Amino acid sequence: MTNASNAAPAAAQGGRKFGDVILDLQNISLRFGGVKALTDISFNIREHEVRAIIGPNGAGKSSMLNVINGVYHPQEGKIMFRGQERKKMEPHMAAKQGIARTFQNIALFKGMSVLDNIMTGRNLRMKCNLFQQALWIGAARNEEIAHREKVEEIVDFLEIQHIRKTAVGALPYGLQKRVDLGRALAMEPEILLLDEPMAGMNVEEKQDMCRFILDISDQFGTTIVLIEHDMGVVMDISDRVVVLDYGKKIGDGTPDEVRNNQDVINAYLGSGH
Amino acid sequence: MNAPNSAFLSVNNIEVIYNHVILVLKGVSLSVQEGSIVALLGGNGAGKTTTLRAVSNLLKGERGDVTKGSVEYKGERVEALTPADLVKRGVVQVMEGRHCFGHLTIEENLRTGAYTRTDGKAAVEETLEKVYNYFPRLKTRRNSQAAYTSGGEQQMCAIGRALMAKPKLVLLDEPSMGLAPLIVEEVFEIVKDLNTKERVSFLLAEQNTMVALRYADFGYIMENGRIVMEGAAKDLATNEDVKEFYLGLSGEGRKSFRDIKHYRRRKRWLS
Amino acid sequence: QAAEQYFPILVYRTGAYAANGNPWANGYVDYLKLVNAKGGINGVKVSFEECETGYATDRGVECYERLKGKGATVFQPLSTGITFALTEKAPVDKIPLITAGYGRSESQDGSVFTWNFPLLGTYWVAADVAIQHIGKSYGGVDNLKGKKIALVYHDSPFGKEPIPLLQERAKMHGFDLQLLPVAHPGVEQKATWLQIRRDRPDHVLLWGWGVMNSTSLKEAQATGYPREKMLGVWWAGAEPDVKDVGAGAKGYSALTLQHGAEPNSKVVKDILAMVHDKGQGTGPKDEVGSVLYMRGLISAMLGVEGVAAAQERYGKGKVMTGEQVRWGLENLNLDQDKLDGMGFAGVMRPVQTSCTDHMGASWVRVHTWDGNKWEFSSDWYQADDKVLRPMVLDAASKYAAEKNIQRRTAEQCAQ
Amino acid sequence: MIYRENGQFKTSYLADQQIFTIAQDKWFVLGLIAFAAIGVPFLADEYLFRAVLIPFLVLALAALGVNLLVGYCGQITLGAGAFMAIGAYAAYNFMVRVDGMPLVLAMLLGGVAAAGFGILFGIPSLRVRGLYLAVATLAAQFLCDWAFLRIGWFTNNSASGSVSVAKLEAFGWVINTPVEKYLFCLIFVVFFALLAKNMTRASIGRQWMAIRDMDVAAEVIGIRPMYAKLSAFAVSSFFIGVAGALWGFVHLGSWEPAAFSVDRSFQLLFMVIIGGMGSIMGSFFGAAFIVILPIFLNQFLPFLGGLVGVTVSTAGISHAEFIIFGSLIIFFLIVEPHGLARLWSIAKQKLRLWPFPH
Amino acid sequence: MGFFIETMLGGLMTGMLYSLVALGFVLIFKASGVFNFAQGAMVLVAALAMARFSEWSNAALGGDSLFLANVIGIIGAGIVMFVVAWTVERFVLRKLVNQEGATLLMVTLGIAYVLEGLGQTFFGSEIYSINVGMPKDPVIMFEGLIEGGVMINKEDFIAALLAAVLVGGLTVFFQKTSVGRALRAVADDHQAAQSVGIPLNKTWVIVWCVAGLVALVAGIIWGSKMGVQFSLVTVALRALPVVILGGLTSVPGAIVGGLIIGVGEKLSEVYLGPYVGGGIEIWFAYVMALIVLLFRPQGLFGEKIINRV
Ligand SMILES: Nc1ncnc2c1ncn2[C@@H]1O[C@H](COP(=O)(O)OP(=O)(O)OP(=O)(O)O)[C@@H](O)[C@H]1O
Ligand SMILES: Nc1ncnc2c1ncn2[C@@H]1O[C@H](COP(=O)(O)OP(=O)(O)OP(=O)(O)O)[C@@H](O)[C@H]1O
Ligand SMILES: [Mg+2]
Ligand SMILES: [Mg+2]
Repeated sequence: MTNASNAAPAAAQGGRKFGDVILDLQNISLRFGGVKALTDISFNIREHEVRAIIGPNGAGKSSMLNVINGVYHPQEGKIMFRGQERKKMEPHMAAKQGIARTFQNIALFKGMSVLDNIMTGRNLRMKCNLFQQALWIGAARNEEIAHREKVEEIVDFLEIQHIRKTAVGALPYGLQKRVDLGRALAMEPEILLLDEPMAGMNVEEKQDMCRFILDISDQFGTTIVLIEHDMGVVMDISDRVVVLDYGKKIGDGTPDEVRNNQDVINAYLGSGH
Repeated sequence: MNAPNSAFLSVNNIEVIYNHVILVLKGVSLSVQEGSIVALLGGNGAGKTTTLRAVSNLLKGERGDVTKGSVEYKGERVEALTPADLVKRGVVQVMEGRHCFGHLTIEENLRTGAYTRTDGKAAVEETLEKVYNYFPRLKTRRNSQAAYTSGGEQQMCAIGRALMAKPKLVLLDEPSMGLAPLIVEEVFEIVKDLNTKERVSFLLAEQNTMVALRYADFGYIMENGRIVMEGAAKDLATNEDVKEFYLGLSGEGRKSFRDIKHYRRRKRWLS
Repeated sequence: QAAEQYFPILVYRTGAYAANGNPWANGYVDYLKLVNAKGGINGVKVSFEECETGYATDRGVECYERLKGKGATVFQPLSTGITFALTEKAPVDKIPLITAGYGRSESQDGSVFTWNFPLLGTYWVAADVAIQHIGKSYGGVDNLKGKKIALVYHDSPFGKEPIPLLQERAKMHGFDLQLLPVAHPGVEQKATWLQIRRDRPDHVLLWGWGVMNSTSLKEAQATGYPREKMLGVWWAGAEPDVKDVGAGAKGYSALTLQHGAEPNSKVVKDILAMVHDKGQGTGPKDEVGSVLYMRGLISAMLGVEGVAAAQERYGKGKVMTGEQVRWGLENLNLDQDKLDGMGFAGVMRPVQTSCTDHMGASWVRVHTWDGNKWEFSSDWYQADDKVLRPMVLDAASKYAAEKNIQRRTAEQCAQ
Repeated sequence: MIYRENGQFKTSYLADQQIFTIAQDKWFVLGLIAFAAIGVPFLADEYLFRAVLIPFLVLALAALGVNLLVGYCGQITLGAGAFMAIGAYAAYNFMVRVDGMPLVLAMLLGGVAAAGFGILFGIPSLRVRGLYLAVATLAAQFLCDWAFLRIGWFTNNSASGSVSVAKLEAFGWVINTPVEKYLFCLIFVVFFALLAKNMTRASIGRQWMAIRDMDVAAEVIGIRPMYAKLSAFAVSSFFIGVAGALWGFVHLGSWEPAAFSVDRSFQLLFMVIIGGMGSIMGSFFGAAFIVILPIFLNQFLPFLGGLVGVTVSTAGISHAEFIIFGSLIIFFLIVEPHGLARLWSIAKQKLRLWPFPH
Repeated sequence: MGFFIETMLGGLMTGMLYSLVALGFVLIFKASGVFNFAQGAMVLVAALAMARFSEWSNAALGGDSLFLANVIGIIGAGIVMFVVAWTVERFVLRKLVNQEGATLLMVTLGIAYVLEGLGQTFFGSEIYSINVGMPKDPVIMFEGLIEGGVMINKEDFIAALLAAVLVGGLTVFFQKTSVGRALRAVADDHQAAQSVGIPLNKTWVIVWCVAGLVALVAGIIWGSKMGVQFSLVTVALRALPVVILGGLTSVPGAIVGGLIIGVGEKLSEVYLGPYVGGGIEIWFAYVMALIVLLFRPQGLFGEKIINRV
């Protein structure tokens, strides 16, 4: 692993090691017509950390994720990926670079089974061409089996064996969220962006989800960017937190620092926390 | 047909089947007293949404059918009514997953909420102002197309839209989902407010058990298409099982999400 | 089964061309009923069955396959597209095709197209006569030099058939041929008629079918093109084509496939008396004798006569097979006496086929719409064999080469 | 419990990736194919072959192609007829212009030509979607209608614009009788159906479906929309093109552009929707429904009329056919909006539960 | 010059007639998200009903008052269109709430078949005529200004005016009234619309009625132009490029689209056609629409296609 000594602020917590800055966002501004979704936002993400983004509704959190994985193109600002500036970025290129994500309004492939949904996540790693696939000859078949094994690991990991073959459209919301996560995981990403993965879950399910996230982080060393409104979750599992409000950054630091930041309390947390 | 039924809304032993083959509700009964807030709790896939749809008659569009049991609202059987009839009688559902009209602006969305009202323009404007007061964020975004607003804004819009109908009974499906903590509190405050001031009753399906039980008068816990526990909200909140599985509180108070054991056995009431 | 001669009838009574298909079919059926009322073909009763094609080729092929199995001995597809498809199948199934007034023009050459019978006329005949008729109005075809003739045609094989012949004639006489295709079904012709208004051709030939015809006439009226200068093919010269235009079509002329509207002919009177008055009429009574009704009637008569001719050779009073009927059609000899005897006096001229000539006649007249009815307005014409023959031979040979068909020799013909 | 899958356990992923994971299905379909290849030739008469079975097979193949594009990739097209035409005319030109061109190769090349144009006309799909795309594909349809009618080269300068093919021969097998033609088509259809099934259960099929269900999400997980959409257009047009060649060469023998008119395009789309979008089986159901039902009605109605003692006129039959056909479409869609294939699988599910409800 | 103007005018007026049919599509799509392929059949049935009712009334009353016959015809046809709308809602749409676009489209196809069959059964499949007293002969104007003058077709001109008025009214209705808003909501999300109490049933009957009346107007105009007969259904095919060019959801789009397509196809046919053999107007219209879509995928005035995660 890379040298973790350059004073990663939250390194102490949980005893895990953080690496270098993997993604550095500099002065990002994003506008939609008159709506300023993001204004001059800078922050960075280090390898292996769990980075949370919080903020009131409409603060621009989801937009931030969309910028990171190339769905939105900021009018201003630079994104450095592993020290290199990312130029024009389309979502599928971001995927190639190892950035995966889940969606706030679940964006699963409704007509496909759980297994197929997760299999699509393996797409980038499948190499057989169309003809081989059409004829289903050796290579294509072996590849399919090999990836299927990977996917089954993920299915086991997320404990969704029983719904493997169900069409995702008919699943309850919470399970859909889990499949969404599975699909992203199947990409074996370096950076995993999670947009409110725990919305619509009860505590028990949230606990499960947290466990998955932490396990992913521990077992695969994946860097995780997390948007979540449940402060209990955010404060417990994240290493560093960025706070946005009306498209502006109003806080950045460890959970404790953020929790005590007066701006953040006013804009978002309220006094209850 | 005026059998004195103390319940405002009563759901009697309903069974729901999707697509002719998938049996989802296996005999659910519950009731809502006038002017009360009733919480419907339960894990993913327990059937909360389905129950609400059965009440508001929005099952048809999902190819679901109520095959047994009955639903009575103010003593009237309502299974055969259209959703629009129900709205006219004051039963409005806020659907899970927002379902705003993407091409309409926020304000147009809200105004469609008042479609069934006949009490005049001024009254509608008044309610609109009230909704804007509840959700100032909506006011600033009033002219954006709903599809382009953030998830939370859409959730507010959906709730606001239901309030525009001046309902008697609101079926709230996961109102807190995707809302910032402050707003969640606000939404429940609004619920409480409407409940006390205007005697609007609420049946809310909610995952955020903690908050739900705090505001509700009565609660039902569903699992696997059945009601497995019911009781006054206060009692439920202190029930040990509920505490452990729905509130995440074990003997020594809330545990950190970081310290969850990897393998636990969960107690099931039924299976 | 009982000894009945079976006649399949491919018709279209619905869809875009129903208005034209209906009277044709009614005439066809009524004639067969008349034959039965008169005792059948030398005592052989006729049975028949309709099948709806909707003017669509694949439906037509399906009808053909279905009805041929029931003992059909002659088919009349009533659609150029279906004719093309059946031309491939008929030789295999040994069932002759009658395409009276439509179909492929080169199929006149019976030594190549053994099973096709474009009786009474092909589009090349029509085109040839059309030019003769227009030429006559200038005192002879030679005076056509420098004139401009526009062909407004249904953009399909049907509409395209006359083009080679017209081009040939244009070369011969030095007139200018302007081609203006109209897309199926022909309801939008504004651009076409604007072009006509701009270029002011001396004459317009109308090669349409169904709604295209009335639309053309209406557009002509709307753009002020004189209807007197318009000449239609025989599929553009019936009541449905002008009825809805009424006075707007006054002066418009069309070729006839020998007959026009013949309410006073004997055969029509027979039908009224022996079929309609017995309550067995197929369509409305006032339609009997109208142009397309007559076309159907005559088509049926040709089929029946083919059978009768076959019986002459293979045994009177017997049911003929497809092959036998083919022989009959190839040796058809309807002289004027015979036609008159059958009630076609004044309606038709003699038809005589042979191995090399499957058409049998190329008599054409012109009739004109006077605002209420069609009136004959010309003498009899015949297509010019000097123009027609080489073209037919050429095209037939090309087809034979493509298909690897040996032209029948004189001996084979004699069989 | 007729339809019983208990006790069928899969022990490897290979087994689980089979085309039919349930033995009954597998035997049923294999049996069906065997019956089609061996039994049917003894049972059916010429009419059935020429007027029903051959058109059914060919159109099922075309519907399969359309289904790959519409059902699997979600790109609604109304230009299928055009691609059939391209396949047919290209194959025709290969046959006429290249000496000694083998029939099967010409047909496949026809398919390739169609695939090429498929890609070309698929380009708008990168920007235009849904119904807009559907209507836009009509541009391909009308352009092709026009070109084949008007550009003499395509029809080898045939005066009438109608072309016909000479003898059919493949690998020394002279295809003459209806049975032979039927078997020839059957081979194509089975082979292509297998290809289609393979593609749809492999990565490419999942890419298509992903694009169909949620294109932005698909892109986010690394699916290139351009590749997925254009490959769907290419593959689908290839299938349709081959079907077009079969339609012209084997079914019609001689054809004019009207054989591939916009009506055909609509017809193919109906087949897919009625049969079931995103289902191989559905393409067959749809083709059967649309090809066979009108023919059946056409013959059944007079019979029915005869029973109650009325003779129904041809026009009456046709109108009734329209009405009944339309009503049945409506009826089936109301019963199951996802098409006959879904209805079939629900029936199977019920059988599985039978005799115990739920 | 005179000819160019004539071609333009011809195009504009044909365009207006296309708009009228396109309008039917737009109305139903906008208000229910259904792409109504039965629009062509509705035009046919409306025109057939109109033609036959006036014919029968003439026969029954023995009179030959054009006015009376037409009034009876219009009323009769209007009733027929209402029955159609009500039946369609009651027996079809009601059962298909919240289904996908493709399913709904297919179902309208079924409706088209049924309408075509029933229409021809009741009203016959011959050619009938509608005579609302539109003048048929051309007038030549501006003879002083331009050589040969400019020929204008009065019938087309009146028809175009009528279409314009209709479209104008409907635009206002959709954009400005609360019913219009509700209709747009239904198109976005059937279920959500139900949940706020919009009665889908009633709205659908209303919309289909309005679309039926639009079809009636289109049927009268087209029918008096080309005779009432089956081919009327094919007018729908010519209106499709208009619909997508203008935008599926835009009433004014239907007008502008119609004008553009009308002019474009006539000019292309007249000036380009002769070089390539003619008959290009149909595909030219579609290609034109396609090109516009490449730049504006939602058509000129359509609502922006929302595409976000
Ligand atoms: N349209 C549908 N078709 C088939 N099955 C469905 C459909 N909708 C829901 N179900 C099934 O019904 C069951 C109950 O679902 P429901 O949505 O009511 O649960 P829920 O309690 O609301 O869950 P969540 O908290 O995740 O929203 C689930 O197993 C789900 O798979
Ligand atoms: N494609 C878009 N077009 C126009 N406005 C947009 C678009 N995407 C986002 N916005 C606007 O940008 C702002 C930020 O939206 P975003 O979805 O990022 O919020 P968020 O922080 O994720 O909120 P929430 O917690 O409610 O999900 C919102 O006001 C939204 O309306
Ligand atoms: Mg968000
Ligand atoms: Mg739910």
